Amino acid sequence: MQVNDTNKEFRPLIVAFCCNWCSYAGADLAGSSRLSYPADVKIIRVPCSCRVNPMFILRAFQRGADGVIIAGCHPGDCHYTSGNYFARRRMTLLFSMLDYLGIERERTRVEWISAAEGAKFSATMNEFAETISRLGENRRLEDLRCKE
Amino acid sequence: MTVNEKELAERVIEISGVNTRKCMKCGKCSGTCPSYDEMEYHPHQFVSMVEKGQIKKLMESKSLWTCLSCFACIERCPRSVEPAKLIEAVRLCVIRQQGANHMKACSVPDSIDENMPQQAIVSAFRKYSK
Amino acid sequence: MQRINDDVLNKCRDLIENGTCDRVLAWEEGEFCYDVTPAVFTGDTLGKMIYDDFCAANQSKYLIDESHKEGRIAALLKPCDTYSFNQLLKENRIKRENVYVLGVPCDGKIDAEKARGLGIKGILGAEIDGDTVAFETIYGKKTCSKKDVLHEKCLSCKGKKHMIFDELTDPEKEPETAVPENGTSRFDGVSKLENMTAEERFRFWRGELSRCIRCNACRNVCPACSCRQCVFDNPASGVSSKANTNDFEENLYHIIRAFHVAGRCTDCGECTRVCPENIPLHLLNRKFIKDINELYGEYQAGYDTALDAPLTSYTKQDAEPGIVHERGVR
Amino acid sequence: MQRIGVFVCWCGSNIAGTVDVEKVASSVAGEPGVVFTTNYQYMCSEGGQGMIRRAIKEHGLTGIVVCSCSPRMHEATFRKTAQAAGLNPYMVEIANIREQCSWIHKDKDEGTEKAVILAKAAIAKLNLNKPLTAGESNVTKRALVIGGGIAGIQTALDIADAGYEVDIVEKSPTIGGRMAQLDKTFPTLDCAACILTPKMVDAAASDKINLYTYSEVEAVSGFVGNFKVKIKKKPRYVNSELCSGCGVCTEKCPSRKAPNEFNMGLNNRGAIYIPFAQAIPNVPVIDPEQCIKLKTGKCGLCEKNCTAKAIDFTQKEEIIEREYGAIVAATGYRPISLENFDEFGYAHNKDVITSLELERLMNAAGPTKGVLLRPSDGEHPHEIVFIQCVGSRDTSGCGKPYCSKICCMYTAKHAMMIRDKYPDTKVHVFYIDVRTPGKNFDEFYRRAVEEYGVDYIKGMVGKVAEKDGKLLVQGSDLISNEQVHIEADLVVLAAAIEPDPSVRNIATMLTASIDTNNFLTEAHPKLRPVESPTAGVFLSGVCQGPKDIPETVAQASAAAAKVIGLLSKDKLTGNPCVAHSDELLCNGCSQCACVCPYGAIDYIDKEVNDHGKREVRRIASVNEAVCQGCGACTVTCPSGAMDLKGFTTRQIMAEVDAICR
Amino acid sequence: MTYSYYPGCTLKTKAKDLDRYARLSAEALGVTLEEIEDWQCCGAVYPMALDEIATKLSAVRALDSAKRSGRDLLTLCSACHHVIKRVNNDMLTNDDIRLKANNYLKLDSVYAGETKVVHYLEMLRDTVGFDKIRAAVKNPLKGRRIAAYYGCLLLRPAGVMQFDNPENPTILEDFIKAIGAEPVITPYRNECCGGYTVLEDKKIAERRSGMVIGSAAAKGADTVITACPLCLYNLEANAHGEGAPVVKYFTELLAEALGVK
Repeated sequence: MQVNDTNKEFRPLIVAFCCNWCSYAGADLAGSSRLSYPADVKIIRVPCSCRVNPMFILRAFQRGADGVIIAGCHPGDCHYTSGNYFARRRMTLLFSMLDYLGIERERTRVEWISAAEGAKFSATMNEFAETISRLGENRRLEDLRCKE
Repeated sequence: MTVNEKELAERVIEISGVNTRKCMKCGKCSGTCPSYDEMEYHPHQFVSMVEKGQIKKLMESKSLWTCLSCFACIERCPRSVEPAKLIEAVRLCVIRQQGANHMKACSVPDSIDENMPQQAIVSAFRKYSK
Repeated sequence: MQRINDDVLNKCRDLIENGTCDRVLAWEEGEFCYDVTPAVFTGDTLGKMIYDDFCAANQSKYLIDESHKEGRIAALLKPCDTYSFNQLLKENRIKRENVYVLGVPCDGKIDAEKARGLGIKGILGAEIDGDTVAFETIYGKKTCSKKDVLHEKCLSCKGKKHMIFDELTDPEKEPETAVPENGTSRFDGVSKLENMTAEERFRFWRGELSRCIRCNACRNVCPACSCRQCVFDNPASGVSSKANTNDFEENLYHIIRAFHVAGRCTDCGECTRVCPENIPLHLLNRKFIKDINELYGEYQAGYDTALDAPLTSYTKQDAEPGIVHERGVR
Repeated sequence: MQRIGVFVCWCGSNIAGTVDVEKVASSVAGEPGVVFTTNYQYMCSEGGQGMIRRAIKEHGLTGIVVCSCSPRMHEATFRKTAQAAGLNPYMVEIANIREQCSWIHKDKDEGTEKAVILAKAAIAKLNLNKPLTAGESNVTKRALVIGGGIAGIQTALDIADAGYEVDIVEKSPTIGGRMAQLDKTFPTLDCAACILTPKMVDAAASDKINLYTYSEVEAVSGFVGNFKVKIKKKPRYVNSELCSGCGVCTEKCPSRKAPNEFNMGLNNRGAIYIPFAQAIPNVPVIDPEQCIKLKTGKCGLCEKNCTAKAIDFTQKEEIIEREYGAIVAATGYRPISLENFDEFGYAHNKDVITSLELERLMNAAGPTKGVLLRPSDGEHPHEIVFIQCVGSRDTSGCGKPYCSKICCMYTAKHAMMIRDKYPDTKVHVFYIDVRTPGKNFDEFYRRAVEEYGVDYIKGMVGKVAEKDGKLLVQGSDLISNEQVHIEADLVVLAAAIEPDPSVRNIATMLTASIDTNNFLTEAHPKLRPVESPTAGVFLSGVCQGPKDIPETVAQASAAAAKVIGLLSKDKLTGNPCVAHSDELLCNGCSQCACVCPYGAIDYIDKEVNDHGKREVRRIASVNEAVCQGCGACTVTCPSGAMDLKGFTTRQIMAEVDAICR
Repeated sequence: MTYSYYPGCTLKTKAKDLDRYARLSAEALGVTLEEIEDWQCCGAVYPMALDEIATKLSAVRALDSAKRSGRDLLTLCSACHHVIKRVNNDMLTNDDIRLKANNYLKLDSVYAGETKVVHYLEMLRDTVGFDKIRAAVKNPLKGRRIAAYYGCLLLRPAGVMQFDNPENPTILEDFIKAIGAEPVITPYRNECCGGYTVLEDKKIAERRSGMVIGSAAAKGADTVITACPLCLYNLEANAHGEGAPVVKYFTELLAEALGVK
């Protein structure tokens, strides 16, 4: 008999959308400073946080992500002047809606991380991965995904 | 600041609705105040003393009873701090205490004359007693 | 019972005869008296036109196509329809010059299904009279309280004032301001859900949305869902799907649909009215409206076309998305 | 189907230490489209690049994925490599397996597993890449400067000096702006006219600079490198070609009721006037509101007295259309109206004046010939009170929330000059803070105190009341904790400054954004301070924020440098990763335009062929030269008509799918 | 035009002139003042503390009474106007005060600041119009030099009172011109007269009012007008000596000019 999978430690799948100008650079800085964070975090580069379509987030959940984080320039510092302000409104409303549908609010997050904040990037990802690990597999969305 | 004083300070902030942190310490309220020379602590000091929680000193001060409620400090403050509301709040902290009315009903007949309008008597009562 | 007010009919006839318009957008009767559908009439067919207390549909969406045809169409718009009309004008979807808006008064519209639920069957006609509704049925006359048979959307009526019109059929009835019928209770349904636990909310929505058969009625009736091609119909979008392959799909569909109309939805309530599965879809839209009102200031789509829409504007002091977390478990 | 090559870099041991590079290469070999995989010690080295070039040719690759360091490091390098081998440079994707993988993970299995996923995501994206070409546009080698103050003049002079044509549009009859009204300048006290007027003359004399005075910008269209501007030239009623500038007309004019703007209304001027002696052009202008001839048809004294026959009452407004490659806004400022500050008695007391009025009273060419006299009775004032921050740092709604920046210094200047010229005069300055950051600024202020004995009082004035010809100033002295009462002869208010109101309209025309205080917004507050977010539009002087003269001139030259850099190009190459609207899907709803920070989206009526149905539709059209590629529009678009090249919705979703697989 | 009229206590006792002449003049100008029933004392000072609800209720009752009659509420005494206007603003903008006040009062329908509070002077300016008054004047007060004294309560805080420019008001000067006299502007027209502190210490009022009167006298005013009984009391008490102006309610001069005194 094979050992049941449940004995294996749960490793969450986390998708991080990072804006090219601040947060992606912040992730690079975390890397060059050797500030580690779990390999569960996979980064997708977007030009600006305002490029993140709610569909991308839902798609990630649909395909099995356990947490989604969007990282952008701090308000006021957007490379495109206003992109993160629009993203902030969109994501606030979307997260509120997900919460309203009963999906754990901790599974989605927005953080403002500048290119100089490598330490913040790493700390944020560690903390987020820990939160998601604690929440465990995305059962609720699993239901939505109609997994067996 | 004693525990009691901290509570008092919070109370003053709460009932006045004033955000003392908006003050930029320009002193225009005190430059404006018509009753400045009657006061021990002046309008700008009310703001900083409430911020520091020094309510008891203010409660014991005669400044409370010489504010004319003319609202000039409120009108001219460039930061919308509203010092007069703080003075009123500290005044209330005093007169809401048992037997701490600044003006007693029995003392009134001496101070009025035949021309004095009701408005003055009612106002003074509202300001000086509970 | 009379199916159209003489004044309204005569007005439409005048508009066609004096050349102002060549068509009228109103309703026509179907098999049953309550089975009414929006329809376009010309001078010859005006006789079939009706407008009575069953005519609930939001007419504004039809004007996207109608206003791009030749000639000018007169449209019978209820007060709530004018919000959608305005919103569509703001989005440049309607050619204003090709529409003659005839504002018709409305006392709320009757949901025959609700009446049947009360045991009023075989309906031949109905008329609102103050706070009651008088039904004529094959079993005789019946009356009931108005609020019991009004459409869901009418229970949170935004008011009886037309936001835009070329002419009112009954100017006497037009109030000076739009006063919501039930004041603040419009968001009660949303608040009730918000006050549940996440688990309860999840069960609630699972129960509701799992009934979705993806008939697209909500989308087809929605004046804000008027894209030339819906992303869900576009294979190139990467999210298109006709039928549900798994339970997630209808969640995705309804969330994205609500998101796409957020800030543009006038809360006309048509989505819920037409849903064959009686899913309370308006609760999704109203959640966005409630959040927008609370976070970014009161905003009513279609009220004033000059105002910035909440999702295409911002302030530097906007709340952070974390506010959703900070509001705590409800 | 793409033919993709995957190149895994070791980066020495930087990557290979934690990531099994061979395993990465072999794991992705079966991915869709992948026809070639390899790994190499240093992909960015000449050897590595050569390997890529050869593989592209040998295997007929249509795109490459390089698994290496951050794209912020070498994306440009590998794009050039691909281009050298005949590929479109945008058929390159980078999987960041160094900064975001090998450097932060210690476990080799973990690192390798993640590297494989990142590579797969890059491959999935690349499968949907399309060759992109950056659009090119021409550059009209001519610049427009809006505003002829010191900022506009300096910008124009620098642009002209680099050999480019430049036009200045100035709404008043002369260039010179606010600086021309000033008497002396801090911190050196040299006379404003002495340093400004030579620049004005230079501008007028330059064959590269063309002045449109008494003119306004009426409409702007086009985009960076290709602006089309309509300029409205108001009628002067004086023929500039014929006029000799003798000034006889201005003396003969019988109308004397108009307040003299240049002297801040402290005296009157005629209906025909030259704003000041050194005005450029030195041609009078007739104020149609005041001119008796233009109003009643009678008079014409100026015409009769003009020997040059330059007066022309038939002049009409003219519209000039010109093309420009770059536009500089230099619209300047004005002092705020003091109607909300009548506790200081400005409305009723002639001897309560603003600092700018004091400049005129101190100026040798001013209404009192430079002798400081009270406006009310022409007497020498013996006690003067200055009040700082009148309307600055005011969040009550009466004034402005910001610091006007220049008042501390000019007040120190005024106080010092008065004490210098009239040592028997007492000078008090009520201040909240004295702000003197700047070279030699604090020293300057301290001189006013220490050498000239100016009385600085920390506190604010609450009331100024007139009594028997004196001004009773009641204020607080916070240091001595007393209310002070000063009987002054003159009170000078340091009124806050605000952007000239013309800026609102100009900002709209330029699609340049303004902040809540009507200052023009810069493209980046630190790194692009002289550019507006709209490409090709630059900012010079106080229109961007309060500034003194040295800062204004510095920014003016910086704006000029940016303009010169732009005009020096023959073609502008855009960023190919720009938004694009699918004309068949577009609803024409305008929502995308609302979120575009660059005004890059226009709406056009275009005939489209929708599956055989031909009709004219209102659709969004992205100006690729203006779009910067943020993608805000793509999310706002409900139909998905708007997409972003290089970061398309499908590409990002493919990455999501690859990661979540 | 008909207004609900709130006279206030002082106008029924010591300031009968203010009231009487206002009524006579209003009638002459075709304005009907309908005194609201059962009004109670406004309390004379506006309670600034956010937790003071009971002391605001009499003002709310008056406001609600006007709302029920469907009319604007007209006030005359500066103190009443100040209190009622500010309480109304609270009812309109402060959710907490509105809720508590309504809970106390249990009115037929919730009162939420619907009534418009109009001062007699605002009525003269905005409804009747000073031009019309000028035309209605039978005995223009030619040659009279009148200083307007605004005091504090009508003007401040301007954000709520919305009466006039708080530092440079013009309404009383325009009024003075309309009745044919010449306005004299004194810098102390909006500075406090000493107010209620007179009950405790007459010296403050002496100094403050003395300054007002002195300044008016120095500028050659023969009369000072006011809309506030307490200001009138303080000013009058300190208007002595040669050349001191007389202090009058503005309504008395209006009645005089309209020929109804």
